Amino acid sequence: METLQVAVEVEPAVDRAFVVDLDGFTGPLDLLLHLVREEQIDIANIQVSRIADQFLRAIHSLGLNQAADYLEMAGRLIRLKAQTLLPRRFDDDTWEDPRAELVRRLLEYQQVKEIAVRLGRMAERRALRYARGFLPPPAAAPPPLPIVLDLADMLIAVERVISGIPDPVLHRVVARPLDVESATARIVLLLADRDEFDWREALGNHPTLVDVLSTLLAILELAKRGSIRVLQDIPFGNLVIAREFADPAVATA
Amino acid sequence: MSSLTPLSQLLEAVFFAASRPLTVEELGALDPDASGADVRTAIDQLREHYDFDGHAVEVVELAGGWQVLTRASFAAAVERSQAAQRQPRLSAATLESLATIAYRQPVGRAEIEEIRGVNSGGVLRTLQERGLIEVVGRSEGLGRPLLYGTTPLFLELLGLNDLADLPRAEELTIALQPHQVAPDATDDGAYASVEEG
Amino acid sequence: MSSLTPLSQLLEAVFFAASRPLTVEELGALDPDASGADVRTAIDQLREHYDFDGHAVEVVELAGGWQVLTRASFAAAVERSQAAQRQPRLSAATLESLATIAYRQPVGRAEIEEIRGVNSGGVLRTLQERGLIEVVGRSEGLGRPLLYGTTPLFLELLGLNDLADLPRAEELTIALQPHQVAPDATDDGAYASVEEG
Repeated sequence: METLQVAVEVEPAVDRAFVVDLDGFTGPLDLLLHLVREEQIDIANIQVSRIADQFLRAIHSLGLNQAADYLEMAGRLIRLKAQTLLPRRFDDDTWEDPRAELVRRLLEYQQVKEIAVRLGRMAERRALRYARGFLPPPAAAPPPLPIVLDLADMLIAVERVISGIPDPVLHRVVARPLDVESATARIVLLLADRDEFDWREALGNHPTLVDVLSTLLAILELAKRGSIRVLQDIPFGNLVIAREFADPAVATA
Repeated sequence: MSSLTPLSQLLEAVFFAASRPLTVEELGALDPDASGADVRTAIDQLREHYDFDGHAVEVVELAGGWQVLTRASFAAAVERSQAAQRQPRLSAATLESLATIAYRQPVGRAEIEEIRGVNSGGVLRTLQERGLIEVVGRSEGLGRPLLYGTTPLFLELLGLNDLADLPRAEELTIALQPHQVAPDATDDGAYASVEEG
Repeated sequence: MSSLTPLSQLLEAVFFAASRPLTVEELGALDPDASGADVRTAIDQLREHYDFDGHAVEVVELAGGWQVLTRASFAAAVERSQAAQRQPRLSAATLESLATIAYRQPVGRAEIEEIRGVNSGGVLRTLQERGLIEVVGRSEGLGRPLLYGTTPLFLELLGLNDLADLPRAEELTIALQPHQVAPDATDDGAYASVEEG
């Protein structure tokens, strides 16, 4: 099927633009087809990870504008690669080989390409026949243009317009439940009492996941401001919060 | 009348496709073996053929060249067909823009396009040329865009006395409200409803 | 071959004054006494006359109407004369988008991009400007995206009479149903039925 041959040459980024042999090249699926072919991989044994890596390497050489068109395909390939790499359970009946989607898309695209080639030939054949070139100037229009306009037609148009108006998109904005302010206040209160303490003391009684996150953020913020030091003896060990003395003289006192 | 000669066939194809009269030199270039005299003979053959078989077209010498034109006796038919091709009815796109302007006036092009979802420049020009809408002012907004409204001719064509005689929005199947907003008021107050254009 | 009938003469005049296909209705409007059948008979007469006398033009059924065009065998002569402009070739990207729209219409931009794997905004705008596709509605889906379909000019450009004349799926090397269902999940990696191009 020579009509589907895609001549794509991904050249090194000599010229920051994506340099491909533009004959017939139109998009990422072309590139993908080309990579599949170049690898001489039987379509039944597509190694998604290899294809994905090559695809990414190819789009690395693109300018930002061209690369943008390819990002969706790159994302899709990376997802496929991740899916093929993930272990799966033997009894997982719902698992579908992620390559199936790729194969489907490539086949669908090959079909579109074949149709496009045929349409192109039809247009070529049609272009061999010429329509009348000289057209007489249009007769002068009768002065009052008889416009036909009736209310029923216009109301139908109104209905069409209305039905075309998209519903307003409403976003539900959820109030951020993290309460970093209170957590900060708790830490400052503890620091007023002691020079250092176990971070869990800042969590309060019966901490929720949100409390833990709020406290962590508060600790990070205070550390950033230079108000505290965070100490950890061993990896994954407990965190100790210590007061940071702004003035070294005070610290040694 | 016999069939056309090869050279008169060539001339016929080129006369048909050309948009202007062609000179004998231009026509001679079609066939390197044909002399100017050959071309003239072929033109005569084509002309005689058209005359003899009663074709509606003729070969005419014009502006230093030759051209195939419809005969003058068919001018009325050609004009009639052109008139028939001229759409007296407004297209769906035109009607939709007109409807939008009628109900929202004064309204700018941007708002019309936002509602209809398509570029409206050409349609607005057509409506203006036909005297159905006119510029009624300028918006205070950015760039001070033109605002459009309907004309008395619009009312006249619809047989209406006044814009207030247009069917009201409530009578239409779907209420036409400017910038309809539908936040769910029963929702928990903790959630802010943000409207997106 | 005898002379042309009055109605075929009328048709010839109008065909020579138009550069697009004319429908039987448009042609029938030329003579109030002519029925649709009369028009069809006259078209056939004109066509036979052109064939019989070896004219360089022919009557062609196209995009739901009839048009007189030069025969393909005279393409080289017309090009050599430089009297007419050849249609510019369509790019591969344009043809692919057109193919997708022609077979899937009405179809939204997202679906076209999904199939081609590339941003299609620019191509769609160009196709719309050239009058090959048009907005035919809006989808019910999220954001109510515009749906596109092909125009009669698309058929004209390809020399087709009707969308049904497009190559059918069975004729393609790869037979694929639109919106194909997922392959059997239990049959891992066995894509043996897949035909490679």
